[in-house]
Amino acid sequence: MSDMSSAEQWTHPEEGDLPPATAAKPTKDQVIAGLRATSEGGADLTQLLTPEGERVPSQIFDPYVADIDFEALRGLYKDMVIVRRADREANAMQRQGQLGIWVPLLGQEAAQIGSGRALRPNDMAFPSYREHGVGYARGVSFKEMLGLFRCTSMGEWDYQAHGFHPYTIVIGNQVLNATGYAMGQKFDGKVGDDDGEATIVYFGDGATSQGDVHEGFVWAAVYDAPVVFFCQNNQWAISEPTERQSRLPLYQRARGYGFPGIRVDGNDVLGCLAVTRWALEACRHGNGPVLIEAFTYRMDAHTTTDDPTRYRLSDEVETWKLKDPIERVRVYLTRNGGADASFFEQVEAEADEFAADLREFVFTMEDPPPERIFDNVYAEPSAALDKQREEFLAYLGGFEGGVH
Amino acid sequence: MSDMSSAEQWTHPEEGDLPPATAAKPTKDQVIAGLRATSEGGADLTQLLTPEGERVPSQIFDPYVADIDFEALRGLYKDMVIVRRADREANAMQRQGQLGIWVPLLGQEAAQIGSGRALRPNDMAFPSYREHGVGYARGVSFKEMLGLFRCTSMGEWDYQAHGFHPYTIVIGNQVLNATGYAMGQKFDGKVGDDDGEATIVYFGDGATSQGDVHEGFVWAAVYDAPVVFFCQNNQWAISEPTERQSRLPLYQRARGYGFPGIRVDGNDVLGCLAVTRWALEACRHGNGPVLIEAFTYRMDAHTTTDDPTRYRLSDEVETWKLKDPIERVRVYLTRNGGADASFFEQVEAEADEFAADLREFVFTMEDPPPERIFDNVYAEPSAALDKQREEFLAYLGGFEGGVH
Amino acid sequence: MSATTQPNVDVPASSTVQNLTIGKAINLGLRAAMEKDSKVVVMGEDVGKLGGVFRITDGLQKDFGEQRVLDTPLAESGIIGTAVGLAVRGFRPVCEIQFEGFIFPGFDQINSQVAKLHARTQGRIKVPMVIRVPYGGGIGAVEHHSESPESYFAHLAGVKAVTPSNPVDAYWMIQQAIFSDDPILVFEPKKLYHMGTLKAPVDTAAEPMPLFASKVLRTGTAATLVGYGPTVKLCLEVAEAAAEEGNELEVIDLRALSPMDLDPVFESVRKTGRLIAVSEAPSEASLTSEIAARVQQECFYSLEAPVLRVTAFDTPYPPSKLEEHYLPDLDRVLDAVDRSLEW
Amino acid sequence: MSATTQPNVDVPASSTVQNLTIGKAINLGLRAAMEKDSKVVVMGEDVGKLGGVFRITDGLQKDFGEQRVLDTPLAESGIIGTAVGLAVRGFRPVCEIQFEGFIFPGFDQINSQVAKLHARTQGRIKVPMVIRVPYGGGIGAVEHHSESPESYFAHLAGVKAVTPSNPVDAYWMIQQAIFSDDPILVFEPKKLYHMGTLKAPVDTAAEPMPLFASKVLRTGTAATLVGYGPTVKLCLEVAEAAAEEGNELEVIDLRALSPMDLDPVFESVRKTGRLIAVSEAPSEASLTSEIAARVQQECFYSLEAPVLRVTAFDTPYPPSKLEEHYLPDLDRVLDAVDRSLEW
Ligand SMILES: Cc1ncc(C[n+]2csc(CCOP(=O)(O)OP(=O)(O)O)c2C)c(N)n1
Ligand SMILES: Cc1ncc(C[n+]2csc(CCOP(=O)(O)OP(=O)(O)O)c2C)c(N)n1
Ligand SMILES: [Mg+2]
Ligand SMILES: [Mg+2]
Repeated sequence: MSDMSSAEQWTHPEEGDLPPATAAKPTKDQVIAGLRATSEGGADLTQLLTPEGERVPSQIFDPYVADIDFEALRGLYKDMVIVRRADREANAMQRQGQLGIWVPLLGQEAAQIGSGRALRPNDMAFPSYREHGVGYARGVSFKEMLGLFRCTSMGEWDYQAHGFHPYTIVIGNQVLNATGYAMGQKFDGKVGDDDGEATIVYFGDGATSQGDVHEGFVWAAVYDAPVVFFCQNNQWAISEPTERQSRLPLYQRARGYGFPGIRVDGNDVLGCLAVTRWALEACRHGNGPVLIEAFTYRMDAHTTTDDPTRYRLSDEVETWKLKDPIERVRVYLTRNGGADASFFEQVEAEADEFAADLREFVFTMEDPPPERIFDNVYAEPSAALDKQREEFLAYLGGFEGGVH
Repeated sequence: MSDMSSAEQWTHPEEGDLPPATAAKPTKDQVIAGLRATSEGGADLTQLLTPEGERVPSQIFDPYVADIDFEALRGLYKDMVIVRRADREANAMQRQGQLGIWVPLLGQEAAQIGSGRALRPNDMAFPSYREHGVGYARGVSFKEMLGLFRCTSMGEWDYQAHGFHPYTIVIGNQVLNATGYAMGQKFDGKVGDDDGEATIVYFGDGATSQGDVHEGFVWAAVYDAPVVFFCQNNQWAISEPTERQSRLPLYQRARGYGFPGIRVDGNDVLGCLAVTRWALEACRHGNGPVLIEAFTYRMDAHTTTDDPTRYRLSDEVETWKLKDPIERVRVYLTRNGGADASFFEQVEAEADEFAADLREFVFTMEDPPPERIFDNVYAEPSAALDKQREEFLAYLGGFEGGVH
Repeated sequence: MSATTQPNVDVPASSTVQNLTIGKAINLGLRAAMEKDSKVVVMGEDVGKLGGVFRITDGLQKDFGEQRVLDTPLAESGIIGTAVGLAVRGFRPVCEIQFEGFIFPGFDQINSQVAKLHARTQGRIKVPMVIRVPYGGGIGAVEHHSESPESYFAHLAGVKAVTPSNPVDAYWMIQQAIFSDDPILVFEPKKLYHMGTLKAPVDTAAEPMPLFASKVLRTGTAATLVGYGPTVKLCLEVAEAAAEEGNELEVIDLRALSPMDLDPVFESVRKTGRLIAVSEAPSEASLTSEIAARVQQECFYSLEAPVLRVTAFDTPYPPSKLEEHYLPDLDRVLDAVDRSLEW
Repeated sequence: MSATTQPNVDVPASSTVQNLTIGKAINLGLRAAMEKDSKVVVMGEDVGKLGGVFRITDGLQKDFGEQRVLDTPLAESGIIGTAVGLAVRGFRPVCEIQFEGFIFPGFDQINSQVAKLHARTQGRIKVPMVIRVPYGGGIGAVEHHSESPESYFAHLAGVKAVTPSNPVDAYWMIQQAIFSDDPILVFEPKKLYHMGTLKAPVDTAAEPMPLFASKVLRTGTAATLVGYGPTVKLCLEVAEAAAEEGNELEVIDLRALSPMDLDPVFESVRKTGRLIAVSEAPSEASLTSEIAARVQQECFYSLEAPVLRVTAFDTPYPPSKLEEHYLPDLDRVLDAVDRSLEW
């Protein structure tokens, strides 16, 4: 535990063991050790598949992926390729003016597919706004997810059937909502054994600063809520690096609340799957919550309106390219005879098809009718709003055959 | 560190060292170990003076109270007696209808005097609403502090001259305000050596759940703000015991942020003085922030409108009486020849006088004039409000000689 | 049992009629809702053993257990935000905000999730939650304990808001709000919670009136007074006093704050030609502004004087020794009535 | 240099006159304030290297350093709450809220501390801070990025609020707000930030007009239009269109949202007898309600038609493909003008 000795001393002072208050201030480097200073994620990183495609054995986590044979791994590979392809297609379509904005997931495929595939049908996932990969893993059609970015809807998929909550844009809000949902799973008696239900909630490194995320941690700890806090630390909150949010590695935030916190290589789909399964299991059995920090990287801009050249060096991006989440699986499969060239070709073809289908769909998406503005504001009638709607429709009607 | 082994394992999983996710859920007792289950404050408690008046030597903290000779200790004793007496007087005056409400500090005298006396003139203290003892230590007249509770004002003392910010009632708000102030001390170049300035902010156990407190921790850590977070854990947030807010002892919350957290016996004035000085020193030198949990007890009701018999047993109060913050100093002084009976009598007399003076003052306090409603809403004129004020005065004028 | 044999007296428990304060009526309303539907959960600070600082949830935890009545950690965003999650899960959470001044840490969750989830998902997600907010002044309290923030929530599309002024409404509104599939804020006039003089017989077997309807409490022709929550009592007293001077005022209890039911107000103004709106909230960009704006439009040719407003001033709530000057009172409303009549 | 030689062309840097967009004008205003007073600090999410998502703080961190331009952790309550502390310490913090929809986590600090510290301490504590809020729609954005929450802050006593509609105001308002000893929200119409057609010469040596004053932009007699921020441009276009039909409209830019300076509006309405208030915010309990309420009172006998309002609807902001229908536009305002004229 030497890498965290100073923080540990601080937080548990014992005679003789406490730094004098006048001790030299820890250097910035010390302070942020384990953050970006160690782009490898540090000694704390749980990893089952290295960037070079080597399988790292783990006494604890191997059992959680014992069922992942070549076929299953090919499935995860395909998921990631398709999701990346769809992401790039959406990004391109935004450039062509077909989407209002796009929030790329490039680089975060393993974190999203690994964790998303760890979920069971009855589990519930609460995304932020970048979890298209998780949505895909939950069976939500990419087409349905594009409405938000096309600005024709705000995400109207069947959240219950898919166990995938609508996107939440206000940073941190969903962490409390997810915690409440998990409390409900517990109150419903769905927690306590292997068949238990659990909730997972996604948020970014930047989000960890928000009060709502803290309150989610407090509530979950106090109510033993079966919720996995899945923090995708992609190193950036728009232009701000992680050290603007924390002195310590983010997974260690859990320490102050008394539940487990763990850092996993977010570019390792096997690691993400194993660790998330492990955490979900804890939740199902009533030992939740758990914090997972998936150490990953946002390879593209924050959104299509962002210009990352203003705040980060391409060097950094290049370094992270070497840790690509898809490439390592390809290498592993190839080297170990888990897949041949025809498989990879086939996946590419499927991905192309997926993207083409998406593109065609987007190009023909219709705008919603104007009166939708008034639809479903309330579940039950509001006389005042009904009147506004009527007036609006009458006004619109006035243009009929006119210039409008 | 055996008492925290499970939490430690959780927050720093290493191979072979991690509990299987299916491990039996920790019992409630385990979870709250170190909270109320250990009314002694647990092994983590820093204490220089036991409830029995025994001086406990401390290699680290003794230097911080090396100057506290008998005279100084008598001073602290007197502070506590006067503050308690004033508190009881105010409580009584509320019962007599002279105050709208009173927020008793009974039992928290050592935490407040010990920490308050640790401050230097240039330091700034941000109280919540119960820190009358700190205000007293900062030289604010009790009379000035009573305006808030008489409902004639909201606290208009010269906060800058006294280094004592106005009370804050919305739980947690002041933690961010204090952090910002401390950032300002640093930006002003007043931090970095022994002459540095520092800020201290007071809040309760319940407050630790608020998002603002978390955000204060995040900001202070990120900006190395010279702020001491002084949490008076008086075991109750109105009717809710500390386990409604946390699984772990509150001082351990600091662990997740990477700054020191320490638990001190909040009923030990010497311990509070030493630990606060230690923490302030860290801040002055630029090594802030620090979290102090003063483990104490709210001996009276939450406020005069509260009825604690509805939610806690008198047993508990009785146990805590044995840990009285004033009594242990009296015993220590007496046993070690630091004070004789005449000293104690004299302090009593002074306290009586203090209280009588306060009482007389309160009974003659005048209500503010009605137009004060409009005073100082803004620093610069608002034409709209000036008009309301004029109309109001004209309206009031209409009653002159009338029934109003 | 007839009203004549037991006027204003506690009626036997077996009866469906009970003589209740507003506070007790809400308590019984909550209890009735919890009995009816096990998905109703009450949550907030100190709502358990203590029964809330106003005792409105008194006895509920004892009878329904800690899983139905939750003493939550101390954070309002947490209360609202987890309630949203419970609602998504199928519960009907009833959140208590201890005092209106402490609703603001939860404002973001109310604005961004509570008010918008239904529209965002086009009805796939319902948020059938209630936020109970003790509000209003006149209780000699310290800062943040006497405000009237209802206008913020009227401006916020996606939530609804109601406020009772009497025990019958108190008993029914809370239940109607709980069983509505929309998120509803119930603003509870805290000054009136335990006011014995407002005790009234509540028939728990009766048919409640619609939740989003205002109500004419007294008819008159000289001018119309509209109030809500804590100012309804005041309006009635003003009408009483005006009647002694020969002016019969019409008094309307708004009841619903958002959406407001202003048709009865329009109708009344068409008859009286004069309207005074009374509220404890500051006036700027408030509910009373909205009332004035809509009445001047709907009743343009009927108004014989402009709509007048008697409200708190546009200042922070003052130290409560001054609140009698800050809040609308009999004299100030009468003064406005006079000004209206003399316009 | 005369206006005729360089009409609408970038003027040399040495000159005191520069041709600026609103966004650039705010950027230069911030720079001027920071140069003038070292206690001015800019803080917010991404305001440093990135220069803010709208580039309004572009270049400031480079020139003034990380201690004057703070990339803060991601939490709005933290931004506002620490700014309060900095203000108490003697700084003049200028907080940027990235988009108006994200001001709500900071609402509690604004309500409970920013707005109240001065009154609470009877002036012992000044809170000379500025909160910059890009607001308004029409940019095809996703949820929470197009709203108009200004009415909440008009209802909140203790803070002031202003909004520029043109580069000259943009340049001066930000500076006046920074050097005011009151906390002021500056609502910045984001749609107009970089609109080239709004570029205008800004004379940095000129005397600015008072901060809390509205301004008549066009005189007319048929009816009065009042708008603010993003709707001022619209109002001027409407007046143009109406003029073609022979109706000369008076157009007033509110500029100050709280307190409003309505005297010029009253004066105008006494002349025209008709008023249409135009805002992108929902109408219920809003600024336009307040305008209507006060005008009907002050100009009761002058009004020939009720005050009409053209606003967003009382619904959450819709998916932005629908925003053209949601927001006031030329046709809707013209329609209201017609209705007013025909009343
Ligand atoms: C409350 C709030 N404040 C600001 C924003 C604007 N914003 C959108 S994303 C973002 C950065 C989030 O960073 P992080 O949490 O690391 O997630 P990432 O985008 O990297 O996945 C910001 C500031 C927001 N959506 N909500
Ligand atoms: C935001 C907010 N919510 C609720 C309250 C009401 N309230 C006042 S004191 C209190 C309990 C505070 O407990 P703690 O933080 O432990 O401080 P203590 O009163 O014990 O000193 C509550 C809930 C408040 N003042 N502010
Ligand atoms: Mg990020
Ligand atoms: Mg406490």
